[in-house]
Amino acid sequence: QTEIQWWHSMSGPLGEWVNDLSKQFNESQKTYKVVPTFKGGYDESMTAAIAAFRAGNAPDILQVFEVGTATMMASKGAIKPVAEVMKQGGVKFDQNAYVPAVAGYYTAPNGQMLSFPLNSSTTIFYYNKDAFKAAGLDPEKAPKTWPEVMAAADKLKASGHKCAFTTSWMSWTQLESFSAWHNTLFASENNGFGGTKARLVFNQPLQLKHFENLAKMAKDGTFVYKGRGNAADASFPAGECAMMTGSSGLYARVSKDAKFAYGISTLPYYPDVKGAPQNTVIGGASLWVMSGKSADQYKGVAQFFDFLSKADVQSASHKRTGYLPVTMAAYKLTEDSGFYKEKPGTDVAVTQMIRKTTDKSRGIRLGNFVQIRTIIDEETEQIWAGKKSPKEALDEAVKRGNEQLERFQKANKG
Amino acid sequence: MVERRPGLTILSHIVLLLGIALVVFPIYLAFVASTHTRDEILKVPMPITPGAHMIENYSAALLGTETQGAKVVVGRMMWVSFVTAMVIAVGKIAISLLSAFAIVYFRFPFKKLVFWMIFVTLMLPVEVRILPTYKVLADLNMLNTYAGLTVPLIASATATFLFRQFFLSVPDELVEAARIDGAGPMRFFKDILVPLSQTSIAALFVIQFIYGWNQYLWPLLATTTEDMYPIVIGIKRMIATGDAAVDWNIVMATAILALVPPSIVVILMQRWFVKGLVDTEK
Amino acid sequence: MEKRVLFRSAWLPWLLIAPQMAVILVFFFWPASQAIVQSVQMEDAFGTSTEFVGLENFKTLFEDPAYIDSFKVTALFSVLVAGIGIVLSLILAVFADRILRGGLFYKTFLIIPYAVAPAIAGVLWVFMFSPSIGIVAYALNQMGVGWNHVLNSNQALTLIVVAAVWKQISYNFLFFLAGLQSIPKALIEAASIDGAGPLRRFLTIQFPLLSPTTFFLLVINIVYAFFDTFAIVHATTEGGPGRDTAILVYKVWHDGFRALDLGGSAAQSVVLMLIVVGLTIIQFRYVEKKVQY
Amino acid sequence: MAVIHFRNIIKRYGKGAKTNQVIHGVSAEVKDGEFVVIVGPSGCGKSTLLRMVAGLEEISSGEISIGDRVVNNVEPAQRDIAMVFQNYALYPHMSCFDNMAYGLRIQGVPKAEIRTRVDKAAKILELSHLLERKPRELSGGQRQRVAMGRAIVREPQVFLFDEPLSNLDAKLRAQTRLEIQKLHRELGITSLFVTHDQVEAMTLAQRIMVMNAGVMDQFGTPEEVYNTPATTFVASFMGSPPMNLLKNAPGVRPGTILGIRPEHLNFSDEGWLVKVEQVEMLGAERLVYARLGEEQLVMRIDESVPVPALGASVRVAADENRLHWFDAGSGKRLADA
Amino acid sequence: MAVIHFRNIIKRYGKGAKTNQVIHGVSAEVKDGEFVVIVGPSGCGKSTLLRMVAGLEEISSGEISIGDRVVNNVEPAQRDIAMVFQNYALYPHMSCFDNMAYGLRIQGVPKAEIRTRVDKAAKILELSHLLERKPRELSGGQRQRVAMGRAIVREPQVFLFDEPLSNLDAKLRAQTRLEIQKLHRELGITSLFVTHDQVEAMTLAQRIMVMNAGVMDQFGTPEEVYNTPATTFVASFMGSPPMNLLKNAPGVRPGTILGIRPEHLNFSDEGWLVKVEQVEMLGAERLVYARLGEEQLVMRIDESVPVPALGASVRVAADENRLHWFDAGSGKRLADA
Ligand SMILES: Nc1ncnc2c1ncn2[C@@H]1O[C@H](COP(=O)(O)OP(=O)(O)OP(=O)(O)O)[C@@H](O)[C@H]1O
Ligand SMILES: Nc1ncnc2c1ncn2[C@@H]1O[C@H](COP(=O)(O)OP(=O)(O)OP(=O)(O)O)[C@@H](O)[C@H]1O
Ligand SMILES: O=P(O)(O)OC[C@@H](O)CO
Ligand SMILES: [Mg+2]
Ligand SMILES: [Mg+2]
Repeated sequence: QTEIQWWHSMSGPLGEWVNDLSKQFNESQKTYKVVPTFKGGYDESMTAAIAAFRAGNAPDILQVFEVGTATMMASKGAIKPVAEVMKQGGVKFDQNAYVPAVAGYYTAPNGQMLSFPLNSSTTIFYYNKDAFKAAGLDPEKAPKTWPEVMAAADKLKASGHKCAFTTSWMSWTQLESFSAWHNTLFASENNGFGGTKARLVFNQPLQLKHFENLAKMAKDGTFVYKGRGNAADASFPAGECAMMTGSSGLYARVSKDAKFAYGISTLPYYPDVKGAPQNTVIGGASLWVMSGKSADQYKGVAQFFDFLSKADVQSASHKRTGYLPVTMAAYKLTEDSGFYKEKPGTDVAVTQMIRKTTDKSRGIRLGNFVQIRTIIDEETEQIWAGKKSPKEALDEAVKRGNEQLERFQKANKG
Repeated sequence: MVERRPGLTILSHIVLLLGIALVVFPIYLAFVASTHTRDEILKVPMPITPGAHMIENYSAALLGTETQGAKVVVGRMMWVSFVTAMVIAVGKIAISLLSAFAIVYFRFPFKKLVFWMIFVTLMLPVEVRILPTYKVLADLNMLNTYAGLTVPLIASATATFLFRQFFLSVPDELVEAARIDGAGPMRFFKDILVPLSQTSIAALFVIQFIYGWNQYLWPLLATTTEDMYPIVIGIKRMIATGDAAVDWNIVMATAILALVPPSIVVILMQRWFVKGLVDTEK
Repeated sequence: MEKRVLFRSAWLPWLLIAPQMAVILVFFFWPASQAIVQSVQMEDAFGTSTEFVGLENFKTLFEDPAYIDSFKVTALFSVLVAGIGIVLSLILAVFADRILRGGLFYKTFLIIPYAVAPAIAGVLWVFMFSPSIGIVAYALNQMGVGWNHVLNSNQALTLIVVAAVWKQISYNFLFFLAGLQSIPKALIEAASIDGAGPLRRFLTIQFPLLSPTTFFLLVINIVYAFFDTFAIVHATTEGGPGRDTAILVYKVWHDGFRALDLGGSAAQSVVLMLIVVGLTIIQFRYVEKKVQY
Repeated sequence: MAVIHFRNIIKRYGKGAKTNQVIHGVSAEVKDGEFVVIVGPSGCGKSTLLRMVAGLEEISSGEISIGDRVVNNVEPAQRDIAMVFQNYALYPHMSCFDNMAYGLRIQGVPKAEIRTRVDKAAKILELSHLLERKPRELSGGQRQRVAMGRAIVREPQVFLFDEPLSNLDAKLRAQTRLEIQKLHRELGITSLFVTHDQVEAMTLAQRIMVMNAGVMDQFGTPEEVYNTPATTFVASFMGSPPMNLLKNAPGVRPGTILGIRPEHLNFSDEGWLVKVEQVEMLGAERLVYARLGEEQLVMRIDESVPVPALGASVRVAADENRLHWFDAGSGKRLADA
Repeated sequence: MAVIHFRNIIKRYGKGAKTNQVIHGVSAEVKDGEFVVIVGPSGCGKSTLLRMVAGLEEISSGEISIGDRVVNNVEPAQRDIAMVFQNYALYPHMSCFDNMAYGLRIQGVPKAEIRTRVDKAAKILELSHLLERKPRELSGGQRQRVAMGRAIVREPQVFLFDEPLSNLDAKLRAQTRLEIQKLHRELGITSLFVTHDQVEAMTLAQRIMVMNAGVMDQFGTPEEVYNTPATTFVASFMGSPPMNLLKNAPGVRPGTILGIRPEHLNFSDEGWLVKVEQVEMLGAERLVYARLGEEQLVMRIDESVPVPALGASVRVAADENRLHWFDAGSGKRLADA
């Protein structure tokens, strides 16, 4: 039996999901055994794998979040494009079966799909219906725009709610997705799709205005910053915060943990911006196949990916986790099953994504993106702490972020 | 003390009790948390007296729970930690005893250099050289092995230095007596020096056992399979995601379990620990 | 300092140091030299393209305000950790020294944090101070101190300092207690006959006589604050808010393992090594000296 | 200067079941300006007695007064005493000057006066050139002198010494002994001096207090103690080699013990027939060990007297005027007949 | 048992510029079964000499032989010697039995024989009941006896003692001295005994080797050394209080030194006029310190003789037959006139 090592970052209910997938696959055949290993958060497992690669010890499959995409792509020789793996493994692989926004993101300029989109998410809006009711708001009418969110927040606060609004993934939800949603650039060169010459531009008036609003909310106490990454995720299902923006992948946890009625809605936007709402950007992670493995192993990987892309498997995963169904077939299957009707809001993520994208909204693919996210976190934290004005913070973030981009460009010119 | 001042004595007790309260509070709280359900803990403020779910939390921790993404079996992790800590402690003591013996009781070329080479390793904490070290380990095929978890950490400038200090304080007459009695170097080492170093050995055992047990960064890299994770990693992994998803009750039960072996070592051996350190160190 | 009697053998000493030497050569010197090599290179994350850049990494480093800030934070952090840790444990030790009976009881409890892994210490403290579920954070909020170390740098620094001090207090305490108890009783009696009360005795006799211990602990605590607190920072603040608690060792790790800036991280390693060399030399010279005291 | 009064002093260590009484009712009066040596074997309670005077040890029962003040509950610092310890107890981190000045500084004596007083003491003790040194830079004898200096500068009513000479080597000990005597002659301060060395006691004391397991066996001048020991304990403790105590020699009535000092035994034509067992040469004299029936005798013989060979049988006689008789039961001296 | 031969022994410590010669050519022969004491002040090279015999210190030049074997290059264990150290050097973690048995075990002596030999030694030294104890559970004297036991069981040709008594208190010292004498009488093993205490040397030695700064000043019986000291150094070192050495007294020719022992000075009607400065009471006798012009004299006076008051001027005379004359330049004894 050939073992296939799979490093991932799925914890909690998602971890169970990953284990179940492996189990199903392992039980479906005898030749291969997928061994999933939780290696910590997205950044942790990615760096662990890179270290392992340098030491000649990389796993076969690695789950990398979308932020690491550019880094993975740039690492010629370290990875083996999925398309190739599938071909080598003799598995039929049709790139066109995938949702365009997703497939496009993980596809190289030459049209080859590089990684397998296992769990793509996007940014959506969660709100606590019980809290809305208590604040005298209509629980069935989700706030669609930022002005509505702010108004609702004020009411929630007035009704005694300590944390009206919060967000996880600050950069992803409030800058990256926010920009795409308003069809505005986050970085030049089509957000980096055009090459490593890209530079950040998110200190434009629109983003600035938004952060000024958030800063005001923070000052009023209607927006509470809960920390970096997904640190805020907990505060919604716990009932602490009444509204939040976060990953659609949080659905698994919310549906399990929330002891109150909740609603899911699209990401808020500014109605006065032309072209808004456009589409939100992809998040979540994809599976990368590392180079230098035996043919046998690649065969196994191909088998496994083939299993994962089956419409029923996809659909079940989508229902269970809130991650997007990545093939059109799976989306259809889910829709036909009546799931979206039964659980209103679960289609929000899909509908946000299954739209025609523009050059400005296809996604963001930048080198050293992990550091840039950290820089954005560091700088925006200064806003919530009242130490910097939004303008200062965004300008500084752009400046520091661009230094990273320069470095990346230099280190990867070969 | 010289004067009889009951006031001062009472004050001493008060200060010490306060100190203990401060020092023990986090652990007490962890214990309390380990006896409630997750929801009870997440209610703000959490209860500060023990609850009724101790047994189920601890058995969940010990046997592993499927609620975590990765199945975390504390029993296995404790065993890994224990083996690692033991090997590190014993190994460090053994090789340090030998090298300190060579350095103190022999004259050989480059002795100073050797001493400095050992001493200099103090300056190379794992954090500073972790990636290349990891590469060496991988090249030697030692990932996911006890050897990989332990050998790279086994060199010890501290222990060598401590033993050196201690050996220097062993009266010359003892060697002389042993030589007149006909003992050669290894015989002297085995029959006289090692038994005499008992307290230092005990002290170092405590220090190094704790050091081994508490390793975090190194095992994080040196192991990639779950059955080789030590307990400290296990706990950190359990809280790798945001607050609420964390099963704080299980985490805290695990934390308490993880505390037990090193605490036992420290408490049982505290007498030698202090004595060994102080007698030789100063 | 040398022994009067030495054994003679040409090969035995080499055999004796062989295991230690093998380990340090393979796992210390070789990797450390690699770190130095990396510090003058620029490399992509996967190590597939490497370029020699001379001292550019160092130049970038010292031009980076973030690095300078990290220095400042580290300095502040270690001074606080060493200072507070030493003062608190000294106070406890002085009072414990007064009390002959019950000493074991107090000692046993005070020694426990020593057994706690820094990573777990971090978990325990973050559990207490977590702005959303922490009971201490809750209590503080009730008392009108808005606790949110995620946004408030001073609070974040306070948190890691407290956790780091907590972890180290046992060690300091034991050394101080032993130091106090090794002061001859006759000195204390002489001083009290000379008319010195408890406080005066402490200030003029005990404390000065403890100075070797204090100095030793100072160095140990600074080294501790520099390196061993990584896990605490990692488990509590992750260097935030902003980068206000990103101490040097955290930054080395973060830049190397999160940001994958290997050259920059290696350059930081080299700087750190130099710092430790300095500390070690100070300590070593001191240790050699104090043997006679 | 002051009188020290011990009134039925009892000292118990420990509490409850572990109580251990070590001083069993000592009463005595040390005269103003007197130099009294407390002597006795190890563990007999000498230090305990002294430390009760110093206030370093609580008094279990009884009363100690210094001058006309009962000091049972007075803090050491208030007793107006100074003490010299066996291992000097100098503050190792202070210069000699500071060591001596420490007590005065605490009393708030003005700087200039401290200087004068320390200088004066240093002069007396010939320490002037050492004042800037740290104790570890001094020899044992010098350290001991600094310790005495520290006591002197305080100009106390009472000096207490706890075996101050026992860490010194023989030569230094003899020399420091002379210095202490000189000092006492000059300052005339009431002094209590503890030692277990009877030679020290004899040479230094105006009066000797002989302690035996917590009981004061005798309190008298060196001559009294040497010439008319109150108990067999005192008899055997004072003098080296010790007094011969005979139970079974011819002429000793049952129930009594006969004591004869080694120097009062001489070879003679009559007297006891003894067998010479061992001879020790001591420069100016010899010690001859001989056996008399079951008992061993020691004789101190001038080197001018020829010594019989080992194993020889000779006759020895005691100086009739120098016999001591004791009760065999209580060990008490029997009224001189 | 064996003869020990020192042939022009020289010892240098250190190398190159730091060389420090501490033994300057000692030649001597210790007879078979003889008990020789090496005595001298601290640092004179006694231990060095002894340690060269033991093989613990290299011999820089010259030859040492034990029996008829030159041992310069023989390992300590092979020299068939045993050594007793000042601070006992017992293995603290072994019982007394094991301490004594250790050397035998290494030699591979059969268990039963070890038992017998240790038991025998223990019996001689009265240690039988202590065999199971660890050294720290013993008193100083007992420890020293165990150390001697360790030496005895090896049944060596030569015993070496390096100040074995100096850590004991006066009483124990005297007692252990007697034991060592007895032991030597019984076993008759050639012994070298180092001490800086002249009383010990006098009482123990068959012959005394007096060392002075690396040079052997005299090697003779105690009587010879005491009565006809070869140098002023020996004269002043042996005897307590030391011999009075006078340069400027009436009747002393320039260039010579007159030596008189304290016990040979007496009050008399004629003789030198001296001023009494201090008197020390020593039980059976008194020491009287007196001044004669620039010089100080010490007299040893029997307690029966009345002592003049301090400050009084009296006349003293020396025993004419007991005068010693030395050359002031070399310190060497002048041929007895
Ligand atoms: N702090 C104490 N607690 C209990 N017992 C004590 C204490 N100090 C002394 N003793 C006991 O009291 C007795 C007398 O002790 P003390 O120190 O007065 O003897 P000493 O005559 O000074 O002896 P040494 O000549 O050895 O100093 C001894 O039996 C000793 O064991
Ligand atoms: N290992 C050594 N290295 C250098 N010099 C030494 C060494 N051992 C002794 N000496 C020097 O040799 C001289 C003689 O020393 P030794 O120990 O023989 O004297 P000692 O007569 O035994 O004195 P003590 O009575 O103090 O033991 C001293 O000046 C000493 O400093
Ligand atoms: O929480 P997930 O899995 O949707 O991931 C979100 C991240 O991709 C944000 O970068
Ligand atoms: Mg005493
Ligand atoms: Mg010596």
